[in-house]
Amino acid sequence: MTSTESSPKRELAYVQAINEGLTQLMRADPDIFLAGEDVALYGGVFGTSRGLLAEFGSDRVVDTPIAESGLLGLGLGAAATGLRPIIEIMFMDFMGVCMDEIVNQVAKMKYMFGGKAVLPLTIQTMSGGGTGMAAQHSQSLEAWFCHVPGLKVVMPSGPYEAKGLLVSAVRDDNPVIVANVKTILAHRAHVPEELYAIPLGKAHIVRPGSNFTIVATGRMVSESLTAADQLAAEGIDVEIVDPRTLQPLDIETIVTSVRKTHRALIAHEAVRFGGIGAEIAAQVQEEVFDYLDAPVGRVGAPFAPVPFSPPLEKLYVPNAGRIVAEVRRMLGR
Amino acid sequence: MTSTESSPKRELAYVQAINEGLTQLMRADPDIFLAGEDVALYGGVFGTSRGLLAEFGSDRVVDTPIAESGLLGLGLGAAATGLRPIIEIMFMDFMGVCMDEIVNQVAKMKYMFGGKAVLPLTIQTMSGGGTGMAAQHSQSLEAWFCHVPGLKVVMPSGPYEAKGLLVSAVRDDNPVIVANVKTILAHRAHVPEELYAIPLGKAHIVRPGSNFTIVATGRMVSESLTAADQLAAEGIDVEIVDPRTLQPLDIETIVTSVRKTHRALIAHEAVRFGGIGAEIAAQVQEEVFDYLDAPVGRVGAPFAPVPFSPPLEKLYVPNAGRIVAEVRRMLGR
Amino acid sequence: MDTDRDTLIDLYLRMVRIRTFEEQAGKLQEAGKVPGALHLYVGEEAVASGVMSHLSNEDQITSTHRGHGHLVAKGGDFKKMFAELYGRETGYCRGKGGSMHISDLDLGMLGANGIVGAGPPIAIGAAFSNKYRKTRNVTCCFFGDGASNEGTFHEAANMAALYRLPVVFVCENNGFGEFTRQERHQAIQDIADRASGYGMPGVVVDGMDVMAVYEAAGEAIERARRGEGPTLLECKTYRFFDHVGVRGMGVVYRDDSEVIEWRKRDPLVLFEARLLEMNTASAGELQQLRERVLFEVEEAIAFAEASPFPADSALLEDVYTVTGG
Amino acid sequence: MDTDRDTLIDLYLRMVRIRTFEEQAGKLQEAGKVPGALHLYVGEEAVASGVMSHLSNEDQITSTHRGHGHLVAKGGDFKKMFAELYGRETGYCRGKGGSMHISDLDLGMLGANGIVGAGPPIAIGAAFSNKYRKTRNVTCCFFGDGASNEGTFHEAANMAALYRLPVVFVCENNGFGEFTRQERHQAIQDIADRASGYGMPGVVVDGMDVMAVYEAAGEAIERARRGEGPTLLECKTYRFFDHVGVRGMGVVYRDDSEVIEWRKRDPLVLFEARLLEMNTASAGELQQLRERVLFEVEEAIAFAEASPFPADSALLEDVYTVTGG
Ligand SMILES: Cc1ncc(C[n+]2csc(CCOP(=O)(O)OP(=O)(O)O)c2C)c(N)n1
Ligand SMILES: Cc1ncc(C[n+]2csc(CCOP(=O)(O)OP(=O)(O)O)c2C)c(N)n1
Ligand SMILES: [Mg+2]
Ligand SMILES: [Mg+2]
Repeated sequence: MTSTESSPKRELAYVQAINEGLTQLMRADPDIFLAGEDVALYGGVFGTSRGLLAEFGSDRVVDTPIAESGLLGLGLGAAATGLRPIIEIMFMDFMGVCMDEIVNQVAKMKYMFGGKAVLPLTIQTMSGGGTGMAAQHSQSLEAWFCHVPGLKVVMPSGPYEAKGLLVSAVRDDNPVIVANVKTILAHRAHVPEELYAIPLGKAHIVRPGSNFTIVATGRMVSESLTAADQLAAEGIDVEIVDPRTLQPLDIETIVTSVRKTHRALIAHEAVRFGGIGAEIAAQVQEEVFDYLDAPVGRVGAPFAPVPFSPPLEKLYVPNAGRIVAEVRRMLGR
Repeated sequence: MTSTESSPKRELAYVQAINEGLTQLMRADPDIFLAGEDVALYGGVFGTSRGLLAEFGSDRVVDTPIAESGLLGLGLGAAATGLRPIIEIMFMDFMGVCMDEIVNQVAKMKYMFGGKAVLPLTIQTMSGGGTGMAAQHSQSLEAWFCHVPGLKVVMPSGPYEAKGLLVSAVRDDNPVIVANVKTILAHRAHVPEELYAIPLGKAHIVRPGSNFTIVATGRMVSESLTAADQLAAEGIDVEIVDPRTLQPLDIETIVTSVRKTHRALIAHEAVRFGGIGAEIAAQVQEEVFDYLDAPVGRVGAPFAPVPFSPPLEKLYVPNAGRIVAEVRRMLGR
Repeated sequence: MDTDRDTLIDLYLRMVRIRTFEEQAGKLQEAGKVPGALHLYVGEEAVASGVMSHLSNEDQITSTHRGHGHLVAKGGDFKKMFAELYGRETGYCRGKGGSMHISDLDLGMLGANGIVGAGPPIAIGAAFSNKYRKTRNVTCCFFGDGASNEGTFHEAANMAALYRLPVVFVCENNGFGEFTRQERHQAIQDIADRASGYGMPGVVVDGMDVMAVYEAAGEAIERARRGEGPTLLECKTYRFFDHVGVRGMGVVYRDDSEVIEWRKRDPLVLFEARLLEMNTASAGELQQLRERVLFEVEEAIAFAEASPFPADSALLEDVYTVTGG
Repeated sequence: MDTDRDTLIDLYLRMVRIRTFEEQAGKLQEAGKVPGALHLYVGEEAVASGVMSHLSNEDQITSTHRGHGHLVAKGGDFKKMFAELYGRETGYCRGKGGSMHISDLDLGMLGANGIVGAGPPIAIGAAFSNKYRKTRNVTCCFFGDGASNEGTFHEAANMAALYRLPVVFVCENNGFGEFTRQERHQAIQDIADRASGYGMPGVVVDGMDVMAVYEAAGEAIERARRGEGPTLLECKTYRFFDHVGVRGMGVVYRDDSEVIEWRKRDPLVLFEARLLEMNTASAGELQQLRERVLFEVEEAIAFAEASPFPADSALLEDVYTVTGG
């Protein structure tokens, strides 16, 4: 394991943070390999695995045919026999073509075998809209996987989270889905050089505040920060909680915040109906009903596939403006 | 269309109700065909299509290879070119192997094509645990599909609903998933002989009551009736709402009930975390927050795959006893 | 060669229409006018053209992410196509689909598709429909060498052969799935070799030679029309541009020299030479034809640029059909 | 025939163990003692036995819904197996898996599986692992004729050939996918014909003849061990019982006469005759061996019946591994 001194101010883009995480993980553990479509020679269509083939060779950085069920099986079979695979599914939208492997095989093998299987498998992918890629390349489907016992799900909201959560995901002895967000790949932030881990199942207070809680996932974290700045001018002091891990969900941190602020809004990119926001809202009202001054609100995508046309897509994808509007509505302003 | 006189007391089992619905629908419309694994010669592994091959022939009742993606595509391509297919996916657990077809193709084709596709496609399947079939033959995965714009989802709670909702599903010009429940296939109830339709998107008050609302889906409807009888003895007058259609959800009927009773519990067989109960709970508190005397409760399966061992499976699958206990807990008893 | 002049000119015209459409689309994207991802068909024109000239509007096709060429060859309207690439209300999909979902159900074009391997299952459904209604219509399913490794192809091919469906599986083997060379995604050279495993004939044809494609496709389509079942027709071709966008040279996954070699077999250049050699048309006539097409394309672009974006209300429209039930 | 006596007896013993296990399991289910669905392997014993006698505990197999036979042949412990069918804590999966998920990772048995076609992708993963670690271990992937139509088989076969993975695809062609006869689910007769489409050898063998399976499997497994890649080995066999449960005759989807014909080629009867003919063992010795196995099975059933069900707390255990992270 390499552990270079970290310059405190060093900034990396989200995509570089993933790349560095992958590189350092693979240096540290020869049982880790990366497989996926165009991850090797091309370095990944988003550039996340650039340079890995040169450093680790084609045994450990594996281009695969376009065959996602085979690919997931490759990961599962390898994990069940002692390796620590990282499997890349290029776009989260493609999870449908290997859904059985993820949900009926990967997620359940351990339980069905009475606990005997240990499956240190990471599935990394890219979620989200806003790139003009239309209905089949823009989805945020994390709610599906959060509903499946046996899986863990993380959604990094920035470069720091992208590396730290990846490290924890890969080192975890369970199947973990890492739902990265493609529209923030160029976002830059401080990322320590060393191989650090962000614990799974722990939410993070991104911005402390006193009278309104926003629970935001993925890109909605930065949108919420923008919204919070705007709302601050109106005397609304927003606390932002980034769950980071959606399964297992750190409901404790969320309700602790709501106990203080008495109001909560959940913001995610996924379709609002049946999104993870529904579960969080349901749990919040179950846990701290008496503290709530208003119903728990939710911001998510409307009930439609993601449209291609730029003005429609802009309307579709939740953003700071929609969050601000919803907070105001909840406060009766 | 045949329209025989209906004897008011005629009872059918759930499985017969499906069978009669299929038969009458196919008699009425030559564009309807049924395709699936062992639906023809064998009459369906649950017996739902018995007799259809003899009456309609192998052009319209089609046994297929074990190839669910191909099967769904068969339905989609046929629907897009003017037929009205009924596609059977034997167990709902197998939806994973054709998830892309359902979610990225069937659900989105219309929208992606700017509205031009008309897709009168029905996907019928069997959900639910309690049969000793373990983790891959016992799931209730309806929440996944409710999260996908473009799909409709129904879940019949008894024989009457099984036939009436099937008829509406097949006649609807949209893709509809009919999630039947295998453990109630032998339940008997009055089923009219004629070809009647239960409108999609309309909830049904199964039992009127004054001081507690239970929203129950599928098998949980009969379990809730049992629970209500028990609770009546304790002075709790339960109103039971069966949404029948989960997407689109008739939230109006639900919140109207809650406005009267001030308390609500949602009961479903699916895993509680991320189940449709989360969405219903979130919407109920959004809509009638001020009417609620207590947080909206939920009964669902625990966060584990479905276990095989009979005593564990019994613990796993929600039932009347768990509903009663939860109602009591919510009332502080 | 006993193909009549009209057919030959028609084949040439289809290819020119595709080439011109694609080159202009590429330029528009480079100019930042067209958003999203464009997968251009330049170099592969002979395949779509040779197949499509056998099809009527009652015959269907399924397409891929690289779908413009298929729609153009099937008779697609340039105006609606460009308007779609621009995301305008007047586009084929009201701007909601874009390049990857462009479609024209009236022409039997069942949609470009963003999911690799999504076409074959849909194609057998359309073919099932044709058979069910006892028509003589045929469905042609276009898919790539990369897609031939998806399970969906396998399932659909098996079912097509089993039911003797009127479908032709047209494999556009351009040597790459994205940036991965065929020899690095499958251990076979001829994808047509997979046909026998389903019980259907497999045919390999030079996909740069539009006449060769025309003839082989004609046979396969006739076979399907006669009710004799599916064929797997593999067309060896090459993508001149990058997987996405227009850059074709100086890329990491292939040598420029390879591109140069293949460009020598540009299907348009080859066929033009042949037409001249056979005196089917003069150089001037062909030139005129190309100019007419370019003019049409320019008109269509102007139409697209003058078209409005969909209204905000369109966002929630078209999710469901409101008839029936 | 130059196979030594120990091997012959071992093959016979494996088959007897499977047959006895399955017959007793069937009886227990009929008696209402074992819940859920049992897919019994009776009639197909030669396949699992012939393949498994080449494998060590470091070699893996993937299995199917019809998995008891595979686990027995791989050396499965009767006690843990019956306890699993009974849903007891002492079972292979603590009673949580049951028949359809029975497994023994220590023996390299990666699980029966309730999803048709789930095995091949998992098998290539195990094979990848073997290659990655530079072992000489091999993974054998069992799957049915019905499963050969699932896309997962196609994807895994292609990847196995591409990477030259040490895997053998053992197709147990018992003529039916559930209640659908092979000729009604695919338009080919020999599933081995699919092999060439992936670039691997395909071999057809009489799956009722354990020696034939033994020899063909031996070659394929050796080939894999040498790093020469996968083989598709199709074993023609027959399921004597119903798809689920024990009833084999008087069913709607096949004639009794067909069952009777196939039963004449019962792999146990055939092989017993051969052993006697070759003087490998006397009738008495074989009889003794069968009795010993029956005794073991009865002991195991008693063990299972005396075993406790899992405690309620087991419900939420084993969903996640708590180490690591
Ligand atoms: C299921 C799925 N996996 C991966 C992708 C990403 N992808 C888009 S095009 C493509 C390559 C397709 O190759 P091929 O089928 O040969 O078609 P070509 O691009 O060469 O025309 C890939 C991998 C996708 N869109 N869908
Ligand atoms: C994905 C999926 N589809 C359907 C089924 C239902 N099913 C269970 S066994 C079976 C037949 C399998 O046939 P085959 O592969 O030939 O194996 P066999 O039963 O003959 O041993 C089917 C259709 C399933 N379990 N999984
Ligand atoms: Mg290609
Ligand atoms: Mg079989």
